[in-house]
Amino acid sequence: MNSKHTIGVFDDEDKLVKAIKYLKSKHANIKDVFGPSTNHELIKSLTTESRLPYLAVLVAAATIAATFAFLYYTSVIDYPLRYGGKPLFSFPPMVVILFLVTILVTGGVSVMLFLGRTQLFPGKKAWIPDPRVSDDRFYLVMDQNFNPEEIIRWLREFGALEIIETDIEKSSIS
Amino acid sequence: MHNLRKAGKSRKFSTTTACILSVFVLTGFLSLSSFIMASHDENPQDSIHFSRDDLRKGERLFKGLMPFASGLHDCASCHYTSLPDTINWNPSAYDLAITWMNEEDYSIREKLAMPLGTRMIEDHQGMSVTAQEEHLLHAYLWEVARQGPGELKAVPVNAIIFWGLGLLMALALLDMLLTKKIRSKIPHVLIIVVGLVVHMQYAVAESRNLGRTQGYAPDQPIKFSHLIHAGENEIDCQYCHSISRFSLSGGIPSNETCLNCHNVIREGSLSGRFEINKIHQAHESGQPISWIRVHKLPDHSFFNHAQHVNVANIECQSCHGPVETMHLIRQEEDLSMGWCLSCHRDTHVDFTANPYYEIFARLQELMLNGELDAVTAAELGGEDCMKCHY
Amino acid sequence: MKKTTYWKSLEELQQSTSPASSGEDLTSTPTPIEILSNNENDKASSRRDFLKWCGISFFSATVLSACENPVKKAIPYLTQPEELTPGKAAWYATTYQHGNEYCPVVVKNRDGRPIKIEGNELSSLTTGGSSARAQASLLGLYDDGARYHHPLKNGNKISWEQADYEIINKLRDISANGGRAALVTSTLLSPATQQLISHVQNMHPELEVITWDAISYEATRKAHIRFFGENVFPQYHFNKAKLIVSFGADFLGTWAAPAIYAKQYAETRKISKDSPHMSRHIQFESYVSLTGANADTRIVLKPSDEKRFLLALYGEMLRQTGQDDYAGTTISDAEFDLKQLASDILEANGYSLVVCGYNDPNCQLLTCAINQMAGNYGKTVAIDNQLMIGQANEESFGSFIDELRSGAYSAVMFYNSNPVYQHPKGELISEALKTLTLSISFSGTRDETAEACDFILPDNHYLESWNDAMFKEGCYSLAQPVIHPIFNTRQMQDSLLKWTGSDMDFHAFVRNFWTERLYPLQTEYGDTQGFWLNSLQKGIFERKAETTRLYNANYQGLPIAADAIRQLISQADGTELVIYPHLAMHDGHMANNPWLQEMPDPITSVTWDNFIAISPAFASKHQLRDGDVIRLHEKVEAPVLIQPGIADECMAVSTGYGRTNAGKVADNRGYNAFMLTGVKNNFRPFSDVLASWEKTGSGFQFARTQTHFSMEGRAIVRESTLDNYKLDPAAGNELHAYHEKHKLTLYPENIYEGHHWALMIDLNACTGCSTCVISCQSENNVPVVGKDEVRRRRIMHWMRIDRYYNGTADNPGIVFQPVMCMHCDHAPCENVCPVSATTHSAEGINQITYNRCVGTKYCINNCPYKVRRFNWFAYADNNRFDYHMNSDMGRMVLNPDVTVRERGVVEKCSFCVQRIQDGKLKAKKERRHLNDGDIVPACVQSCPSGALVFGDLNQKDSRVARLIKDARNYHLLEELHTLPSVGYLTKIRNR
Amino acid sequence: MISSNISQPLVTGQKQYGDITRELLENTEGRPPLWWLIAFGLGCLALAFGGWAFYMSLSQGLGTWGLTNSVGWGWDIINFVWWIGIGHAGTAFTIFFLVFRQKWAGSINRSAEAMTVFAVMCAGLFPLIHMGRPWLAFFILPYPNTRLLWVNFNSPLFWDVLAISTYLIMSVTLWYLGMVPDLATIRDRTKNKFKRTIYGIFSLGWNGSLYAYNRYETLLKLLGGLAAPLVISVHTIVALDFAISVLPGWHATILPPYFFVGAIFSGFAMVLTIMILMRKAFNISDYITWKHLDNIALVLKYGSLVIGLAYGIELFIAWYSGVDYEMYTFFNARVSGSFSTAFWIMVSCNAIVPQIFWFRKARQSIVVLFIVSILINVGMWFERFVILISSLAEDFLPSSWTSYQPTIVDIGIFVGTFGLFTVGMLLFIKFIPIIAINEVKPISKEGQRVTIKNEKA
Repeated sequence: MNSKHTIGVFDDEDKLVKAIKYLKSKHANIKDVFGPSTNHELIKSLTTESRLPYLAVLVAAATIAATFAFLYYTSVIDYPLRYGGKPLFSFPPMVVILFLVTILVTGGVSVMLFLGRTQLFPGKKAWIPDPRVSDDRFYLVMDQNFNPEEIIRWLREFGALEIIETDIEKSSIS
Repeated sequence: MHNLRKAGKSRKFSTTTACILSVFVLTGFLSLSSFIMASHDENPQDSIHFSRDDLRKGERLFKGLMPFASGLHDCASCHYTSLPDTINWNPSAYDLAITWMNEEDYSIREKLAMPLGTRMIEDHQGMSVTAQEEHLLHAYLWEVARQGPGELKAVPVNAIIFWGLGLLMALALLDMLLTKKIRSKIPHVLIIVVGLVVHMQYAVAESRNLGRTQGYAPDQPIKFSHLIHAGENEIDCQYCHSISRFSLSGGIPSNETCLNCHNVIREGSLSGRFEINKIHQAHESGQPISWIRVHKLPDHSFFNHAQHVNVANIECQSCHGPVETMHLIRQEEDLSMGWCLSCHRDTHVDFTANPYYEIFARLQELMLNGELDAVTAAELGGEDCMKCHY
Repeated sequence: MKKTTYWKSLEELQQSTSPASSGEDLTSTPTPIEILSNNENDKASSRRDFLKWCGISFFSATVLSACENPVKKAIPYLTQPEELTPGKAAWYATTYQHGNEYCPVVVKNRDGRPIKIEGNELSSLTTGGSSARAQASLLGLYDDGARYHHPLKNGNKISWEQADYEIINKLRDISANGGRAALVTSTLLSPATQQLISHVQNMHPELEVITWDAISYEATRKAHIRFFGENVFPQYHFNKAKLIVSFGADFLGTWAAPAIYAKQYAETRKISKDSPHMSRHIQFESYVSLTGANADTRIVLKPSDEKRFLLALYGEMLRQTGQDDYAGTTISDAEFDLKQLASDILEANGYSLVVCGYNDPNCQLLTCAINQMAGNYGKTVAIDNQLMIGQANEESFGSFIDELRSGAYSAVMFYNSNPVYQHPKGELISEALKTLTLSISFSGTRDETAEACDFILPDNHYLESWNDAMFKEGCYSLAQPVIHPIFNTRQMQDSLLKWTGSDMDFHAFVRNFWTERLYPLQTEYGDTQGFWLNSLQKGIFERKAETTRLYNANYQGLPIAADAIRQLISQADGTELVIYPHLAMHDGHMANNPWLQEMPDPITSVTWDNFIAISPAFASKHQLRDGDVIRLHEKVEAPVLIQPGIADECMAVSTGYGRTNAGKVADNRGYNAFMLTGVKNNFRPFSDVLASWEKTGSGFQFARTQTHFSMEGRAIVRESTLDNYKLDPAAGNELHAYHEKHKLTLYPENIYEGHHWALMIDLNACTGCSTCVISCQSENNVPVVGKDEVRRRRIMHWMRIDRYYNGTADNPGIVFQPVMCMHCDHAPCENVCPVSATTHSAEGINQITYNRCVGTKYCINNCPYKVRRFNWFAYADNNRFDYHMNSDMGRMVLNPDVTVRERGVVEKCSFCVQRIQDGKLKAKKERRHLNDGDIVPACVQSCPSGALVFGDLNQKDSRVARLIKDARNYHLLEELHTLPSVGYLTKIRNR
Repeated sequence: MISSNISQPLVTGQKQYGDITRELLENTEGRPPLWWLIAFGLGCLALAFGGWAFYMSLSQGLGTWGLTNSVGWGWDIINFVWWIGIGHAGTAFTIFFLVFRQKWAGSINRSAEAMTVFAVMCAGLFPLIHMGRPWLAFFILPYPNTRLLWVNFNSPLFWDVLAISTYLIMSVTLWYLGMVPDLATIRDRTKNKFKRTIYGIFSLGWNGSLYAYNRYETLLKLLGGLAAPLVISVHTIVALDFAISVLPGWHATILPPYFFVGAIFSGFAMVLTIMILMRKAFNISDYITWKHLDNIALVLKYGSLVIGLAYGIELFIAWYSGVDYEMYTFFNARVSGSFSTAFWIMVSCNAIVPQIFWFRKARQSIVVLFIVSILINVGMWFERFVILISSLAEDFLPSSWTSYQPTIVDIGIFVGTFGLFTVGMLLFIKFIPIIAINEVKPISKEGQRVTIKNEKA
């Protein structure tokens, strides 16, 4: 299902940030911003903090528990072999292994979570409003549900270089 | 503006695809090389005193494609022309051929006229061949002896499934990316996922079984039935395999051991005289019988029969399976290290009866006090590497 | 794919015993039972390689279902021989002998194949000890490259019948024409053979027997003739001596009967709190011998000075016994306190022993006299029940050569004798042989003399032969074949019997000899059959009669002898040469034995070569460095090796190398020191020869197994003196108590429920003879790696003899230390293996699982003792390592109970776990306790001096359990807290 | 460490975003220059030599190497540790940038990460081929099998395998994720259909959405946070290979920190070498400014001090412990014995030469920087040589003391890894922007702001 969108084209993050802040204060429905790079302010102006780190902590905790159980099972219960007079379950080596496995699994799962949540995968056909968004232009995409004329005016005011109105399929932008 | 639907349909060549393809190519290559390695060289050699026509006619006669003058319709229905995979109590064509090759001036006509033993008499009642037919049969048997036993062509079910699935996956991938005959992507993905899972499972199973021969039951030079000997006649295992009590080797009995009984018992209930004759033949010719080894451990594993049979009193059947129910001996267990270990972990040692074990003073005391019910082999060091590998 | 046939397993090994694989017709032998053959040998192995590679690819496995496993066949006996149980070892007693060498042995036979030689414990002479050479002689059996496979005439194959026919005819002609024939042999220890030869001589009076030894002990006999009027080589009782004085006699290494002397010597060196007595051993010598290294006091003298000392000692003895000193030589106190020594000898009151190693009748006569004056005859030396060695006659051999060259002989036969190689006039002999009507060599292996003969009628290997031996009068041993002749060979004795027209074979001859001659000497067995069978079983028959007698000496010859020695000394000027038998090579007849070639010389640690040893002072004086090649006497060119402890102005060379026609292993390796020997007054003295030499300017690289000789002040070999030991048994071992007291560990104590194996090594009894090294190699299928690899320090021996020097470079103290895996309870190697290939067993063994090992070599690095070995290459079936493991025949020597290791895995001493398993199983089968001494690893078994003791620490009364509590016990590098299961007893010197 | 100096712009030249894109994509869009082709050819040659050596050791056995019964590890593990050490710098830069917010690291971390990836690949080869039976390398993985056998978790080699693979995975992930927006830029700019498809696949459909950027930044920081202890742990574990053992000179608690500092040190030196070469090859001196080189030089200077301190402490502890074996190894084998040449090369290259960076002039001379960076890597190689060989060749029992000489195969494998590294880096240069465009853009903006501020001031 397609719907009409208004797009403001910017070439400067600072102007864009101001525009976003203003539009947000006016409760304009900003769909997304596309750009070649970003900075902290720009991100903060539009989005809320990602919850990825919290998930990562959970994953890490689970990994530690599972790895510990695995190590204990293999070296004490399943096939207890003696090495150089050490106790069957010697803790120091386990610390090293737990540490590394946790990092590996947490890192891996985090990347997976990110790719899944952001719906990125190899071979995905990227939807981009314009090739220049990966070069030197920032595209501010707005829903036309909110008074379009006013938006165009505001965008002009905040220094948009161009303003485009177009049809976009809804699912292509989050 | 971009049409997103269209974009979704555009050609994709993902890394997964690349992976699958490379795996496919790799397996193909390896399988090809393995087939090449497994193929046998054959030495084509022309017949010496039989014409090709004789050979052809003889074969047709033997297989019943050409009638005998006497009305006997064929030989092959009883005497298989290829080595059977299950036990067939009649001698196969090859068996007959090599047996007779060793005899001077053998004559099929004579053998039919004067059958040996009750079985042969019963089975060959009223059969006769003419001199011409005999010549043709001789020709055929000569050819059979020369060519050796036919290789049994097992149907490679697994390979068919493996390659079939591979083909299906390739097609699915091709369709998904290029031809797009089927609109929905679900079948494609399903086929590829299922295919990958099956392939993986094969790979795991086969790599586990690398070098293993569980279920191996080759044809033996003599159709010896453990069922008849150990089962029906209840001969003790160690009557024949006596050295298993004293030696690391299980001990395949010498020809002489067979003759202990078969000096008297000259005819078997199933195979008549033919198979038992082989023992006598070996005895006369001095050529020992080349049995095919069934239970093979890797070179680096030392297994001592005496330890298990004599000391531990383990039943032969625990490792060799229900031998007394098998006509043809078969490798019942996989003989993997895990299989050995689990037995060592579970088997209780006869700890108090053998004074040797008194060296385990602490355990003996616990046992006496009733604090310990039983001791497993593993607890006495049965899990040590150097119990088997040295 | 390359053809590789590994045959690690029992099955494959058994296959190799199949007669077919030897390519010879052995139909008359019992076919080994259960020849499990691999009918697709090539294909199977290539498939195995293929599978190995497939292991890399996970997915490839899928299609391997099409690959069937190779078909293996199991071929049982037609008729199982009674004495043979497949898979079970049988032991047969026999005797190793060659010339003066002798060792009663038992041979381990598995499925028809001899695979291990061990000393016969029933012999009172060796009591189970053996020598490296006896151990290694096994490999000669399977040396298909060096052994003659069939009789040869002028290099062409000939049948026995044809050869017999031709030879008998020729002999008849010679006899008819009044020609002379000679049989040249080394000392014959076999009474039956001697009888046979005299029997032949009776029939053919034209046959002369000329006995000649490359390494001769003739002078000792000559001296005894002069002194006592009896032609004997006395028996020495080192075990009874309190003071041993040796003048250049390497009685622990190569002189006379080292295995027997080592056992006797060790008896006087084993010391405990209860009997803190040990012999004092003073060695005068010019080169560094094994005996010198073990001596309490070692005096370095050049050969002429040794004689001077001997003479002076005799003079001193004369003076101290109040006689006229006609020796006319004195030694200043600054050189050595001979007065003290002479009075010590006299004080010992018959319990001293002076031996002399020179093959010089004058010196031997002096030695006899000294012993007689000290009252040693009858106590530590005896001429009754003499040793039968040294029957050679250099004089008759000298005239033989002359007559041979003058054409006086028509026929010559050689048995156990290789004068072309071993005699300086070898080339002349070789030339003269070509002119003879008939020349025959009975040599079983290729040698230089055989190549010069018309007929080569190969003798059986001794393991294929019937024979007997009498090393000491009254001590007989039997030799029986333990395998049917592998090649188309025939015993020399059988040949002689055949030519004399006898239809008897030597088996019957020996049997008759024993039942007729020896049976009456005993009372134990009432019938000849019982006697024969029991002798066969034991291998030994000993007449128990030791007699006492009076020793009436004749001193008349001594002044002349003294004069002769004085003259000899006065002639000696400048650099001298001493020639000694190499410990491993001896007279060189086993030079083609790769085990012996790779056995590091315990003194120099050199393998694969001999050398000219010079002292550091000599080297610096003449600016020689290790490996500089010099030319000696314009005859031989050889590299020098700087060896601390050699007399200055002296060069020491060893025999046994420089073979030119012995086989691929030995040919052109080293140089032939026999070329440097001269004949003086009808003796070959092996010294005194003035060496003219020059540098050639070229260099040479030795393959040494040890290059650093100092202990760097570390307490590795702990040493003390007898006086200190008497004060405190822990003398020299104070560190042990210190470390025991201060040890700390985080780990719980190891608990061994059943057995806890341990090995104790008495450094005081260990002579460094290296028998254990070869025994271990033979038992454990240790590969030979060749000179290049040894030079890269990659020798594979599981046990080694470390040798350290202390003191000065002119005359260093020398200590030996056998080192094998210590089986540490806290093994550093075990922790670091990532794949669990090396773990600790419940019996305290440090296990290495070859099939699990991936070869990270981390364990090698982390082993403080560096006893782990890595298979750098495939040593089996690899043309690059063309020693015994590269041919089907050579591989027959492999022990089927030990895996042949693959390339890329780590291996090490396993405490002979196969023997432990076997011993335990035996006890279990017999439902009895495992007794101390039931399990004997190969090294322990072979040790002639009993320096190694193996057992179970958990058995409270076992010998190891007692020894480990001894105050002398310490562990190597115990400060590392590795808790080894191997303990050493400190070395105590009596000085 | 060094705090970024706000008063100086990190990207000079007043660039617009478009300029930056164009300038930094030059290497991927143009034809490869001649020097690239020559270098690539040389790299391939080296790789071929390495391939031959690899084949030799695989087909003949490790006997083709110079190892002995006592020296079980030689050039293989020296090179392994050396490459792993070099590999540390890339991730360190990423961590500086992501975790410590060192903006100056932003323009270096892409190449540094690439260097890490290829160095770790080179390093990772050695544990594999130093095995006697590499075809059984899977034995080292604890997977359920029919042998019912697991692995030895006590072994530092197992930790090593785990650490190296984790490290490789993490650094490849960081490197790759960091370049996704840049790959998208190439995808969008290219006219070549094939190139667009390939870059399309690898850019994962990135479209520069701010929501994606939000998560992306969070993820990178998270991974950076995970990588920070990982970097420290990897070389610590490599050091534990030695420290866990009993050998004199290996068995020391100082080894982990000492190895880690050494790794950062050698890694930074290698980064410096590569940066100097890249500055020479490409027109990127506006992005990698004197400021960057100066910062690296300062890190090297302090790293050198720490290394020097570590050397001193090792010697001191050997003496202070009073253990004969330690004393011998350090004073008789290393300082004055068979290994003194290597030891003094190591000390002079690592502890003495970098002190030249106390002088500003030296820090600003390309020639000095280049020579010193090379010398440091030579010195670090010798450090590993000294540690490994001297301890193994002359350990406890003098009877087993040996010397050690590498063979042509040893050398071949080392050269081969150089080939692999060179070829890898050259391919990286050809196909991937050498400086992270999306990260440099805001930095340049900031720099412009700073410049304006400075001008105003």
